[in-house]
Amino acid sequence: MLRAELAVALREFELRVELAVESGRGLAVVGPSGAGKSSLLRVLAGLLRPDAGRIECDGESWFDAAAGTDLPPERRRCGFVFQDYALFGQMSAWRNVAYGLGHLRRRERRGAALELLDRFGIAALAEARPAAISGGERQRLALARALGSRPRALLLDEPLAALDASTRGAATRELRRLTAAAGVPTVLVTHDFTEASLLAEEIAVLERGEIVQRGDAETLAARPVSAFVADLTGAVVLTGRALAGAGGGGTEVALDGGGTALTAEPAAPGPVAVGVHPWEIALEPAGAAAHGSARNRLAATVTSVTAVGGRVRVALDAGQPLVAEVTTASRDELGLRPGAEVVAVWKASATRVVPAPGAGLL
Amino acid sequence: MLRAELAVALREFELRVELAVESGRGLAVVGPSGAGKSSLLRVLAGLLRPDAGRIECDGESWFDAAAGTDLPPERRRCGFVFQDYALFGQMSAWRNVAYGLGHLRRRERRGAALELLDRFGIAALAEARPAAISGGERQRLALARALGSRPRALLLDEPLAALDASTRGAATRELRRLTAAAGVPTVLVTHDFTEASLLAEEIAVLERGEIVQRGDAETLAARPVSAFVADLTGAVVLTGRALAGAGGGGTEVALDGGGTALTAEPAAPGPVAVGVHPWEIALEPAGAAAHGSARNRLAATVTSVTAVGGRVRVALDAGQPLVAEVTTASRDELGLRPGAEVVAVWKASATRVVPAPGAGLL
Amino acid sequence: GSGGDAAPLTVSAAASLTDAFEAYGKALPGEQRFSFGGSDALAAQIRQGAEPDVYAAANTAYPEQLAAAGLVEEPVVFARNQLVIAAPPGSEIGSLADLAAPGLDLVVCAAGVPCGDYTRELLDRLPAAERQAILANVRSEEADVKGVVGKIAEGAADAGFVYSSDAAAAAGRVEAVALPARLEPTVAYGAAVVAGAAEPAAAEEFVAGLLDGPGAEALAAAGFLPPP
Amino acid sequence: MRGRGRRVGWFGLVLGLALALCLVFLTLPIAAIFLEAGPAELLSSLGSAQALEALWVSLLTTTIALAVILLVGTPAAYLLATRSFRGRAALVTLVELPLVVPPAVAGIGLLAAFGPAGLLGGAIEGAGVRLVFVTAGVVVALVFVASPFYLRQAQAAFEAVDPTWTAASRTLGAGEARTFARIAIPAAAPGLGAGAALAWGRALGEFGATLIFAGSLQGVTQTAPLAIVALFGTDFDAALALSAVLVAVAAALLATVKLLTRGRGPTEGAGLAPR
Amino acid sequence: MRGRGRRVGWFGLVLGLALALCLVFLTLPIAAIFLEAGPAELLSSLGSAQALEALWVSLLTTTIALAVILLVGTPAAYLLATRSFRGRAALVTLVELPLVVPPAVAGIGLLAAFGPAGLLGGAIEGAGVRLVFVTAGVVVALVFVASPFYLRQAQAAFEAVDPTWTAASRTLGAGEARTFARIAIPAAAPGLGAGAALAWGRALGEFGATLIFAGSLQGVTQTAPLAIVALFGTDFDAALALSAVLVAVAAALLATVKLLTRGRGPTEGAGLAPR
Ligand SMILES: Nc1ncnc2c1ncn2[C@@H]1O[C@H](COP(=O)(O)OP(=O)(O)OP(=O)(O)O)[C@@H](O)[C@H]1O
Ligand SMILES: Nc1ncnc2c1ncn2[C@@H]1O[C@H](COP(=O)(O)OP(=O)(O)OP(=O)(O)O)[C@@H](O)[C@H]1O
Ligand SMILES: [Mg+2]
Ligand SMILES: [Mg+2]
Repeated sequence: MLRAELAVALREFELRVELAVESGRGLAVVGPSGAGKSSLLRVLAGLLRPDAGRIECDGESWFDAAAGTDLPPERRRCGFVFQDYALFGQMSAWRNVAYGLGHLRRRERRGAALELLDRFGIAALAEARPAAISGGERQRLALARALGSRPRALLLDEPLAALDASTRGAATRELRRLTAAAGVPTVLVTHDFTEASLLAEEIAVLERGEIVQRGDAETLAARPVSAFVADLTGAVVLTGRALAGAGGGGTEVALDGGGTALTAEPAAPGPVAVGVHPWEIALEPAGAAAHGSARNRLAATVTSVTAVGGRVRVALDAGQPLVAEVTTASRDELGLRPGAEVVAVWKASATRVVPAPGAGLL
Repeated sequence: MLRAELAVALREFELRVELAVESGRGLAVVGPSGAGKSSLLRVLAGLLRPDAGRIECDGESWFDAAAGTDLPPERRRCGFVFQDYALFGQMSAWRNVAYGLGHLRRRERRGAALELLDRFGIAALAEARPAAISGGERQRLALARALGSRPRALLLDEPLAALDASTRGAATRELRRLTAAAGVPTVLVTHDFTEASLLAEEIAVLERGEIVQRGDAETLAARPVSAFVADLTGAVVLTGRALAGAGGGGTEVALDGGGTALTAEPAAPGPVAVGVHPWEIALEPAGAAAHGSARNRLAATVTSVTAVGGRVRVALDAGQPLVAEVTTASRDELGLRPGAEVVAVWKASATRVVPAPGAGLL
Repeated sequence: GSGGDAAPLTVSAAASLTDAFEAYGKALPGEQRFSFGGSDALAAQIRQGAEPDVYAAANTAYPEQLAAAGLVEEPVVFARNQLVIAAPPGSEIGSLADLAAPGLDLVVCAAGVPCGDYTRELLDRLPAAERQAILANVRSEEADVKGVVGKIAEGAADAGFVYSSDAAAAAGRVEAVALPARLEPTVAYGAAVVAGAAEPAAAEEFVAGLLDGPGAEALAAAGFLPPP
Repeated sequence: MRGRGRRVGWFGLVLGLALALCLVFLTLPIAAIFLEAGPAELLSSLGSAQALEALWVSLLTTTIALAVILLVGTPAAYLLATRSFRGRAALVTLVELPLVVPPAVAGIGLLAAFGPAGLLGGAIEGAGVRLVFVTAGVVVALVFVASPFYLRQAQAAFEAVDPTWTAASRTLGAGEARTFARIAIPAAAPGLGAGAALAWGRALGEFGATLIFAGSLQGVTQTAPLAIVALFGTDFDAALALSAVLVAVAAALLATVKLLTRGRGPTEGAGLAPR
Repeated sequence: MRGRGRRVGWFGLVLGLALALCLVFLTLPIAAIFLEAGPAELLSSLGSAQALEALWVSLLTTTIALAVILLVGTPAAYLLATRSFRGRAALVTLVELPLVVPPAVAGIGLLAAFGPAGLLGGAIEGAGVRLVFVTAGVVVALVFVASPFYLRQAQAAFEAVDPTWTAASRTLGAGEARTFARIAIPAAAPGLGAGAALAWGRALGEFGATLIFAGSLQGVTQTAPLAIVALFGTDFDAALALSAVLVAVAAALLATVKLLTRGRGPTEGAGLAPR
């Protein structure tokens, strides 16, 4: 059990986080660049000193501002996998692993290191320098080194970011297996929502040092609290202004590029954004009569049509760019081609109100 | 119309490419890191001299090894958007744009630059330095600068890579609109298959300097020629050895982690890989009797269950890691939880044979 | 002088002549530029292509060697000097014998530099034991006599051999102790007009003035003795 | 690791001690110059004609030398930084050799090359030019010892210019010369400035090569460092005062270099670049 | 841009010309030394006691100075590179000041600080230590002028060590001292080596400060550069021969530095690091 409640001033904002992760379980921290994700891991590992708060692991106090406790990193022994792995370039693979085996006697280290490498399927690389092995092998080596040091917690900073797109899928699945087997609390940082959902039970979204939402992937996708979270989960975000007085607890939003969107959720009048998932948007031929319960209808021009894996992603220009995901059958039926005129249709209940995105968003 | 047929020795292999892109259309070049994608764009722009071949644009010869023609970059005038945008840090936004307006008289440049910035929606940033504006705005500025110089072709090197995950969706849609409007041939490099499918009509997959496959997104997903292409399009790749003598033109593959897979395609005996898309894998309770036409059946343990957007991604351990995509209904029916035992089922006809991946793959 | 608006006269002169020549220069109508240093280094510069108008050394050997090589005109002897022991004010050193005390720090000119050669000439006249004792105390061999004066004036060394004119110039910072007359080497200064001098007339006038006129006066004022 | 205020520990003490030792040893001699030379003495000693003339000669020769170095060195460094050709590494090493050649050796070498009896002596004399023991000779000596400092720094500065910037400039229609003038030089400006300051500093302190190649003729070739050595025996206070001036100039110089190279990348430091 | 063989053009010509000029000017004096000093003369001149003794004094004093610099400078540089504290930038500037102080001025400063009449003269004498006119004084002068070269390079080398390496070392259970010895030093080794070579080169060429602070006595304080200056007046051929030796040493030194710093990053060059 890793428990922390901490505050630390970063360059531009304060990182304030409270978290608790049980042994054998994982917490994924996602968020935009510069949100403070790496800083959080560094604080937990003892590499960055918080200004206030407490950190404890399995009942042992690692940091307590009030009591003056502050264990150095070498006494916390977190297994830390850095974004670029931080393998020691001047040492061979087995020496990298042996470096973390300070708890063993000197002459036992080599054997133990080779055993670990074998367990991670890279025994053949024992004498290789890190620069000479592939990205995926490097990831395994970094994990072997981190796990070999008998860590009390695992901290993984974008462990997949340095991998090629082509190996990332397999590496993700493998990483999941290995961290689950370690049986210690795992905190893992990533940019990518899918990765987060595959690697951890709980996801915390960090923005400018604050956790703005936490829960499992499904909850985040269903109820994003911000435009950022909505976009992260794959929703299309449309900006506009909420109008006053749409009855029934719902809101009418005048969209920025023209048209309106209805949502079942309340919103204060003023700038606002709405999020809708591409698979919740259906397409109808231009000029078709409204039918069914879907109350949102937006005329749009098709800009591209891409079929992947039995489904078709249709990019639309409806004042604002929009993406719908339809079946190949609909595509053929509607004759979807770039330039075709269609109507995008979706339910008010599938439309989430989220705060308007900041100026930084394109 | 941009036409090229070129060969150039890179550090470790030769880049040999033949391509033709019509005005107003786009070609996306995808491939692993170091495949030579950037080098290809550099050759087209005149920044790297090919060893042999011809490049011509709209009938004008840019390079011809035989004839000794080799126009310098400043006379080819390709609108080049670099991966990190290469905005001149010491110049304000409008001066960056004005730098490319060498065809105008000196006193006309400022006005023209401001007009361009306005067209790209960043007129307010005219006096700002590139370091002071957001990633999305920088992308627009780079595009404005490239398009302002009246380019004869557009070359975009991972134009979205520098953007945050949260802004990338919107930026992709916007980029599509702007490049289509430019009306010149566009060659665009990316790591990401979805991005490629959204931004260009045709996709070329480059590996170690060779185009291994080209076509639209759908074709690539349906008939990947290599494990790399399969993984790129989102398929799960399983490695094994093709066995001799499975009748009927199909192949039986002994999978590396145990179990066999059947495919309707022929393959020579020896190491091989098969690709299958997650949505083509169904799950059944462990021990259920075989039924239906799906001939591949693999016992597996559920390692994680993630619901996103009405579908559920189930990570499995079947000797090799595997991912299935099922409906929420199946999940509830099968009681899918980490640790549950299931059988993964898919058709032989949904299983593509691809060459075994190289050692570099995890 | 041959016109105050002409190019300045350049004079390469032994370091010990610094004060005397600067005073002499002020008495002349024209402008002069001085290059003071060890006579040997200045001679070497002339051999390497330096073209001053006048060369003045702290011995007669160097001007004669240059003359023999055709690099300077016939030299003249224009002054004499006396080698003395220099010590910081209030020093207990009163004679040559005191220099042999173990642990004393002596500074002398390097061999090849005239003052260094005179010093060795002097020491050669001493009994071998005394000579050895004094040489054992030598801590540094300087490139010119001003280096010796500087080391003593800065308190870095306890004593050294310099010319009486240098001791006089640094009065207050060093004290001179005279040597027994029988041991004193003959210190004679030679000067010559450099062959191909840019300002031959002014150069000759300068050399002539050293023998008789403002130059001789300045030398006398600075503590030099008239030529033999 | 930075900014951790945990406990100091024995290792921290060892580090601190080593640094304190370095600091005291390296600053004390410099402080001593100012302590020994009171402000009043300093001013009066500087009134001496020899000190003033020496400062003037130093100012003149270092300025000319710097101008020569910038004019020839900048394009040479650009070439070294942007082209790769066979033998480039050997060439760079050759150009940097004077960095590690002792100054006295440099003086001997200059005499052997450009002296009347040297390799090119005949050619130079034939052209009616004199180099030894004249002010021009000081400039030659200064350029020789100082230019590698500039070349090295300028080459590094040009190499640090993002090559996509120059590539972008070319695709935007600018030729090589325009790219050099409008993109490369402004982007490398802080590094060029630092290199110029370092070269000037080295030229200002030059002593051995000048002494041997150009002599020490008052008002002509006697630069400030030569005057310090000459004054050492005759007027220690003046030597001290001149030293104090040179230290002050050197400190100002170093501060300039620090400012110029603070933001290392071409972007960060670009605020200081002329536009 | 690299490796383009298109047309040369006027701009390329200008660049090439500038580089050729630099090259000829900077290498000719060095070549001249070897051309003027024939091999026979070189050998016979080197047989002279003065030349041999001077080389021996140079070797001895530079070696001791380098040992002192490495021992104290390495931890000091590590501290400067890894901790940020108030006034750190000012401190770095102070430590680097001797880089730009003219050697003659350094000599005056050393006398003013450590000379018998200097600031600490009494204290040093009280401790029964002598610095002026003894070999130890040469070492002091060399350490003063050369240590900033090492400190600067070592600081840069330590700063270039990937901070995640040291962080990783800590999380793997190694304390600060072990991290310094096992991770930081091997990773920074090429840079430290280059710094040591540069410092040694500077020490080997040192002339002005030694002359003023330690004097020049054959076999005791007369280093090779001092011998060259002394020989200049009496035996030009011997000076030339000694110069040739020093140039050869300097060239070997520079080649070493080049080799050590070729792969700039800590990873690439790490093959040269002791394990
Ligand atoms: N030691 C530190 N002290 C104070 N501020 C810091 C420190 N290290 C980083 N920062 C600042 O904290 C902010 C967050 O940085 P951090 O590296 O934690 O972000 P991140 O979420 O990991 O971003 P990325 O996804 O780009 O890695 C940045 O603005 C950074 O400048
Ligand atoms: N000018 C050049 N001459 C020779 N080889 C080069 C040159 N530039 C790059 N290379 C080599 O060509 C190969 C391909 O590099 P390139 O940058 O084109 O790959 P890429 O596909 O763009 O990779 P990434 O996705 O990482 O950007 C690399 O091995 C690189 O070392
Ligand atoms: Mg981070
Ligand atoms: Mg690339």
